Amino acid sequence: MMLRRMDSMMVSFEMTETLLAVALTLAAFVCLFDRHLLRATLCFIGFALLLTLAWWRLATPWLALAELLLGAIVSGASLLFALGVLPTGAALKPRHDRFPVPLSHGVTRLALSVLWLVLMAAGVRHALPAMALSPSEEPLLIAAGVWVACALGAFALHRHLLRRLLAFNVLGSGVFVLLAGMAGPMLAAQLLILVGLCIAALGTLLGALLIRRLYHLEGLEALDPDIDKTVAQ
Amino acid sequence: MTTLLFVLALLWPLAVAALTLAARLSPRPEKAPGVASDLSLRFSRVFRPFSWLWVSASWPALLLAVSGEARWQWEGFMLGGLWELTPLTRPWLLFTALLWTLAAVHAKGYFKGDLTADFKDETLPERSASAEKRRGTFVLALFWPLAFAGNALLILAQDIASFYFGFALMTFAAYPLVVQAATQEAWRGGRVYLILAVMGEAFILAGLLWAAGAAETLTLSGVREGIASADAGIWMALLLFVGFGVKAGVVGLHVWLPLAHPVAPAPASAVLSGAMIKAGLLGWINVLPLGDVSTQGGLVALGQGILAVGLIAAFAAALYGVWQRHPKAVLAYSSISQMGMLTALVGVGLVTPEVWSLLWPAVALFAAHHALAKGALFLGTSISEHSPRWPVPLLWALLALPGLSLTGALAAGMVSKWSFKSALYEAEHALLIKLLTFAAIGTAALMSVALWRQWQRRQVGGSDGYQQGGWLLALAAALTAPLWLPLPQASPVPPLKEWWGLVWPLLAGVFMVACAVALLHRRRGRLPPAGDAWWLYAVAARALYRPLAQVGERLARMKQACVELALKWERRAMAAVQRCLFAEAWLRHHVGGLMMALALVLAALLMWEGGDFWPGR
Amino acid sequence: MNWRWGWEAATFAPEPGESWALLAALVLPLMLGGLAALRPPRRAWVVLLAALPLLASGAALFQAVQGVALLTWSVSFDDVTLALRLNGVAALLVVVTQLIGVVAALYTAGLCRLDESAGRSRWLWPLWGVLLSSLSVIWLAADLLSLYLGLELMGLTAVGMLLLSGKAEALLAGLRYLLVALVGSLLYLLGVALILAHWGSLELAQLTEVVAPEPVAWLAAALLGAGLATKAALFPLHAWLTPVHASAWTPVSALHAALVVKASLYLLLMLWSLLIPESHVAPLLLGLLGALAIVWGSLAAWRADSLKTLVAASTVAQLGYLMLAFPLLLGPEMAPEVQTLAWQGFWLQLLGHALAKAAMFMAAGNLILATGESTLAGLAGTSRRLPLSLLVFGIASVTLMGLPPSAGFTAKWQLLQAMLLADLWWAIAALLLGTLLSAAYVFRLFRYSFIESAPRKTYRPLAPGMEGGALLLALAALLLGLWAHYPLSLLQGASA
Amino acid sequence: MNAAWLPLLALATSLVAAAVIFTLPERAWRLRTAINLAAAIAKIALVVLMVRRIADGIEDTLRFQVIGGVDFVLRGDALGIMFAGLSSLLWLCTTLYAIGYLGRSPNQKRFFGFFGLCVTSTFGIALADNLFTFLIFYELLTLSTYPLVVHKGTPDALNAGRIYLRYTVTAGVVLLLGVAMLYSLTGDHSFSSERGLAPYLDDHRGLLTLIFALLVGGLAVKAAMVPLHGWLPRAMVAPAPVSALLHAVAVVKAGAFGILRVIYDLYGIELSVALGVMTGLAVAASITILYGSLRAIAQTELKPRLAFSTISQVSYVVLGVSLFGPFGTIGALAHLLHQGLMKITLFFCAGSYAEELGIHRIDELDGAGRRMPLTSVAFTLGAFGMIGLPPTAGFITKWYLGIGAVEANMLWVVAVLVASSALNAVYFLPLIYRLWFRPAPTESGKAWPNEQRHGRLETSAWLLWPAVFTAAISLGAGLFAGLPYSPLEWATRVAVEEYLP
Repeated sequence: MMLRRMDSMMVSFEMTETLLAVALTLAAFVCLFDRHLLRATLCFIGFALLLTLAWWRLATPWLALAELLLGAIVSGASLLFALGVLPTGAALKPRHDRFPVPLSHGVTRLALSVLWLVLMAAGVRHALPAMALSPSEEPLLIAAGVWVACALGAFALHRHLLRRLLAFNVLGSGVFVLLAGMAGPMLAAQLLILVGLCIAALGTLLGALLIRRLYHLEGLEALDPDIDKTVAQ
Repeated sequence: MTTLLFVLALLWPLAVAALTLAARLSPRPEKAPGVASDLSLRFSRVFRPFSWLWVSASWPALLLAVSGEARWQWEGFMLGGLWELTPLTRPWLLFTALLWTLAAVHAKGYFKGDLTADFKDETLPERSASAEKRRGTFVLALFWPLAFAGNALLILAQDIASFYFGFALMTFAAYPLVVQAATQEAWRGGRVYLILAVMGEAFILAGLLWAAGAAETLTLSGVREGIASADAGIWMALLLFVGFGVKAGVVGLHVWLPLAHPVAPAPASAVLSGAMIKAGLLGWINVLPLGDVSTQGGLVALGQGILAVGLIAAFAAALYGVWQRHPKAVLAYSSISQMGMLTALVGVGLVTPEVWSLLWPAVALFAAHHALAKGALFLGTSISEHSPRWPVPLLWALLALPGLSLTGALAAGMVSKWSFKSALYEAEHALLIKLLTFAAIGTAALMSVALWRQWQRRQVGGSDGYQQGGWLLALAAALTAPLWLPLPQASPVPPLKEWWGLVWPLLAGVFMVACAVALLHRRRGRLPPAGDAWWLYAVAARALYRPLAQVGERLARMKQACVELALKWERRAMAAVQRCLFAEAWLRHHVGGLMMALALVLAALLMWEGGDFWPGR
Repeated sequence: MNWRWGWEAATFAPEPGESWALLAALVLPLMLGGLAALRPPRRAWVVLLAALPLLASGAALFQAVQGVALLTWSVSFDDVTLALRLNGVAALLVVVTQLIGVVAALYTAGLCRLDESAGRSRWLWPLWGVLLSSLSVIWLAADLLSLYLGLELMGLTAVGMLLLSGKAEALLAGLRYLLVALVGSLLYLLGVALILAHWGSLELAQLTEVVAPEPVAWLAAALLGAGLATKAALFPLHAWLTPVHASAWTPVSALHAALVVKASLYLLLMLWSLLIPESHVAPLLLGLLGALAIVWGSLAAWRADSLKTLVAASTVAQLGYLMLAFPLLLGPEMAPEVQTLAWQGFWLQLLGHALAKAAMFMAAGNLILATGESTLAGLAGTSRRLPLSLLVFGIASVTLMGLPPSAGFTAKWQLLQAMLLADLWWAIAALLLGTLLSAAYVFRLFRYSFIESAPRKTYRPLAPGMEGGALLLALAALLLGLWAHYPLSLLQGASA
Repeated sequence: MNAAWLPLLALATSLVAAAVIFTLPERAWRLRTAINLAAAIAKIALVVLMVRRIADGIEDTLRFQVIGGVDFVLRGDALGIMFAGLSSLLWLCTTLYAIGYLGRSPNQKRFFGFFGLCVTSTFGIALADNLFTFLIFYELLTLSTYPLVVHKGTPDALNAGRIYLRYTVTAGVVLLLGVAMLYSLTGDHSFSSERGLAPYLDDHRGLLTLIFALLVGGLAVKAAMVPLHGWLPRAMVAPAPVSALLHAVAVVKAGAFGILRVIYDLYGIELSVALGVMTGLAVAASITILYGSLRAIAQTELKPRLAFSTISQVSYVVLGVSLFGPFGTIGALAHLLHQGLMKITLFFCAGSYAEELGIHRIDELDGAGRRMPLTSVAFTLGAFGMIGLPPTAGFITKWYLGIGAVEANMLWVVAVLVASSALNAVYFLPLIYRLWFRPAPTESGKAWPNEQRHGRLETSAWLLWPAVFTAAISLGAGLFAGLPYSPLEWATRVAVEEYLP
């Protein structure tokens, strides 16, 4: 779709797409960086729904359907389950991520994210030389690059398991959009995305189950509860 | 036939030793009455130590020596065996085997008491002490034939390996002969003997290796030729001279003789001083290029040195020996003195080779005579300590006879003295002859002292027919040596006008001793100890050892310190590793960041490598 | 490089029998796994009997590749091409995968017989089937889509299997692994996206013709490299590995360490030789990291307290040897003989380590199961009671240490020769140091096992098949070194 | 006709025996013993067959390709079969001895299994025809001896095992590097090929020297050359049969044999001389000889003294190799066998003293000669052999070494040999003196340290006869050194082959 429109070679400003991209990016940011877990999760569901819209806009209805089913419903439900919201019961008690973030971690992750953004940009630029002429034509592509960089940074930064799972999901969506955006309407790309979506949903489901189980068994919210202790030694 | 005799001569002593051991190991009647059968009882009786069968160990060799010159070669033995009875070794083997036989006969009587003690009831109170002595006696009986086998082998051997084998066998098998008495002195004597023997073996090995390696030979004649022709011949010869010199009692290396001989039982002393000491001499004759007219200057110089050493021994031993208290020690010094004369003659063989062909029969005769006479003298010491109830003058005359003969005053001694003097006359060694004559004074003095010391220790009774028989036969054989010794030509009897020249040293020596006794017998001074220089050596060795030991200790401490340091470092390194491994947890925590970083680094590197870093070509 | 990977036109078309064998190799594990989930087998002979057709399919593929060196299959619709290719490397890997898989199944049957958490063990079988199939797909696939599919399936099943032991630490480790593996796959996908966008194809054989040294290739290589390195537990991204192995069930650890991490590495090497065959720095970086991995992993194994941690940490070190081969295999001025030697050494090390590590995990599992102790100190005095398990451990560790006549040795030999020819002295030093350190950690166990004064304990008896299979694998690793010529001749492809 | 099965079968006897023993249960004592002995005898028979065939000029070869350009080759050549024969003969003796020594003690299955593996590796080392094959068995030897060293499972034994591994595995790595470097330089190089490394001399002189240093350095650890000898005295904690085999045949000899192979069959003597490495080697060997002897004197326990004696004696082989000339070669080769026979006798006897009377320290030996006469005779013969007194085998080798040194114009080596003889006498004669001439503790009412009455004879027949047998052979090897098929004669044959191609 995007590529097809490129034939016209005229500089146009796709309002809807841009809005979508901005909304998605905002949702992604909230999802990634809000310490309130439920809010972040709900934001993610919103993100997934918006993304369904985006797939629809990009004329890949199958992917839209898959995103709706797998991304919004399955993943969302899984995450809510992990939070203990869905079937009411033993919820994750502190609904906030209360792990402190040392400054050095934050700075390094930020730096990494920025560099990754550069990396994304370079990749897109070299893969699609034509895009350099009209970067504004591909707001979703640009947004997806931002998601990827931020999600990776968030994944590396966060310790709370649910937030890492969220980061993974955002990262996945970003990658899929990038893939779709760069490869265009190829069936191969769609298949890749479909597989990716399935796997992401399965992974999220599995992760959510594990998070619940771990919390249930050990009261754990992070992978390395004793990291500070061991590093200090 | 001769081959059979060869084999018998060498193997029979070994067989005797083995049978003696077997008899000992077979169950003894009194220990296990039910077990021992009649057969085994008889077996242990026939083969018990000091039986006739035991005495017969040296008979095949005797027979071989009597039967004439022979030669046998067998490549399979060690490095290739070559055994030969030459004109030189035949008389040598004869007197050696004879002395061993007679000493064995003497021993048969000498150890009679011990022998019965061997089967005595084992519940005696002084069991431990007597048991040790008894065991010493048994070990002596076991090693006696072995030592003889070695002695016979070294005489017969013409190849290096079996010569050296015989020499080593004799040397080491003689150790139990020395320490039989199991007393403090015996152990000390044995130790000195062994230390010097090992040193001697080492020198011999070095010399033989060098010489044989240089000449690529495996025979003794090859060694002789090799030394004569090699550039470094003098050094090889020196090594060998020193090595054999230990056995032959060259001055400086003689210290074991006066320490080991007095402690050994009389028959053992007899063979030690009579037969085994001659092995050193035979060694010289075998390996030094004596009589080789092509010898080089270096060897002549060595010969002169040998000559001097020999003469010094001849005099110094006499001068020192007369002060000894123990008759056997005196006799041991006499052996040193006599061997000094023989050493001097060997030196002559190097200095003036042309005379050697005349000289060697004289040397052989001298050796044979000295062997048997010294044997008789040593055996005589046991006679004087257990003297039979014979008329005293007769007994003491008989005891004195071999001594007289040794001074050259009568019988075989005179003949042997004359035979080398006449050879030396031909070489115009007037000075040497004069010196040797003077040395005879020393001999006479030593003999007188020995007799006197024996007199002081005389005891009556307790001797045995075998003891006396062995002694008397040895005496007779010594006095008649020129008659039966198979030398190439009959030894000349000295003309009458020379007689005085041979006799006066005896008188002089006896006179001097008499004067000295008369002058000094009131004085109660300390007599010099036997073994003279040994004590100096011991002090020197200890002085040398102490710093070495300190160095060794310091090195050991240093090593210990190094080890500890290494261990400390190891502990530290392990602790560091342990600390490092905590980083594993850090890595685990930061997988995500590291993954991002790796992708970035790889991308940056690849772009940089491609020359297209950013933003475009 | 292309002919080595089988990215060229096959001379012969596959015969029907060969196609059936391929199908069997891909589908049979799924069927068997499903069957076993319905009726979990308890006896060794049942497992063996059921596995026979699977092994036969592998053997048939092996046989086929011996004759023709390369076979390709492909299905196309629209712009999607799913391609499979069977060459020497793939055939060897498939056969070894099946062998290890069957032995692991034997072991599992024994384990179930001992009534070890019987409830969840039922789940192991279908996962086993999917894992084997997905691994076979990875070895055989010749397009990035199938590879992605295989990779993801493999990753998820691996996580599932690892979780089965149900212990909290297993769940924790499993979750960490899950997150890392998923993110790693996404990086892979990002790389694939670049490739697809730029060259418009996912088929490797086609890509070889169009890929040129240009920025897209480099960026894709970097993204793929980082993602796969994470999944393959390459130093310094290895830290998730040790807890995963230490807490999982024995047959799962065995399969995972032997095959799953190797699959990612296989992909990494394959895609890098496609994308950056001429690069110097990236393989060098990986090689240097490999040297560090050897040292680090060995040290970690040396200081490990528990047996499974030791074995798991040694995997990190052993992967380091494979990483060392990268600068020899790729690079602008590598001489052909260096490449050949390194190529052989790489595969030999991979196969040998797979066999040996599987055997080692099983032996370690046996020791732990029989004694009920998982620490090294707790295993004191086992040599008297469990000699066979120790022997298996020993034989496997011969391969790990790289002592002759094992595959590890022959592999090291080839790598060493290559390094000598290429003058890579730092790599030689790392290789030799690795041998020393591996001896150090391996013999720690033996040191404990020989202690005679240890208190006597009651040992649980083991089920049949638990030791035999491990012994088979260990011996296979040992003898592979001695008869390396035969498998290596297959690796040379058609042009050798 | 090449019979490839012959080396393989000879190798397999012990390997199969080991494998079967591993599968037998611990309590199958009789069956294990029977298998051990049958395999040992079969091995000797096969070796005898190979010796006959080699004497007829047939060198049986087993060959297959391992990887491209590298073959696994076993070849029964004259030099190899010497060592192989020694190992198989002494395997039989040691097995007999070990059966008696271990009695009914536990862990026998492990012991005999690894024992068989150890012999297999030694045999493989002997017959290996290229460095690669050699390396395989050399490393296998390290592995298979470790369980034997730590067999007792005491902290001492385990520490000794650790030290042993540290030394040998490091050495193995060094050797591996050397071998790999050589292969990358020259390719597969058979020991039996006439083509030496001489063509590489001009271009790669430094590299060849480096490789030589690596190879010999790696081998010297097992050969226990100073300063790489530290493991050997510590490994003495192993049971007596292990020490015996380790010292006489398996480990130290493997190192020495490897050095032999490297110099004679790989580099070639001329090349080694041209490289100028021989003098260095001779100096190192001499230092080892003297240092070992000096340290031996300082020991107060029997087995460590024997261990240091081994350190000293094994370097005779290296010394002989480093002398250019046939006599040195003959001496080295013959000493390989002679020292094995003599040293194994000594260790057997030391083990018997420890088992029967509980004697470990030297001052406890007093009077043991009368309590155990045959054992002590064997010990005495062994000791005399070590000193190098005729007619024992030790004299023969010392003689040839000395002659070789003179021929090579290295007179200082003669001095070293003589000094070593004297030092050997210094530390062995006191033992013999104590054995035979000192009163036993029983005579003064005391008891032996730990007396067991193991049999009707002075000790168990299993312990006694192997020692007597090896002592008799070492005596016979010296006394009848000139006979065909004696070690000396065979060594001469090998040396002639080396020097007259």
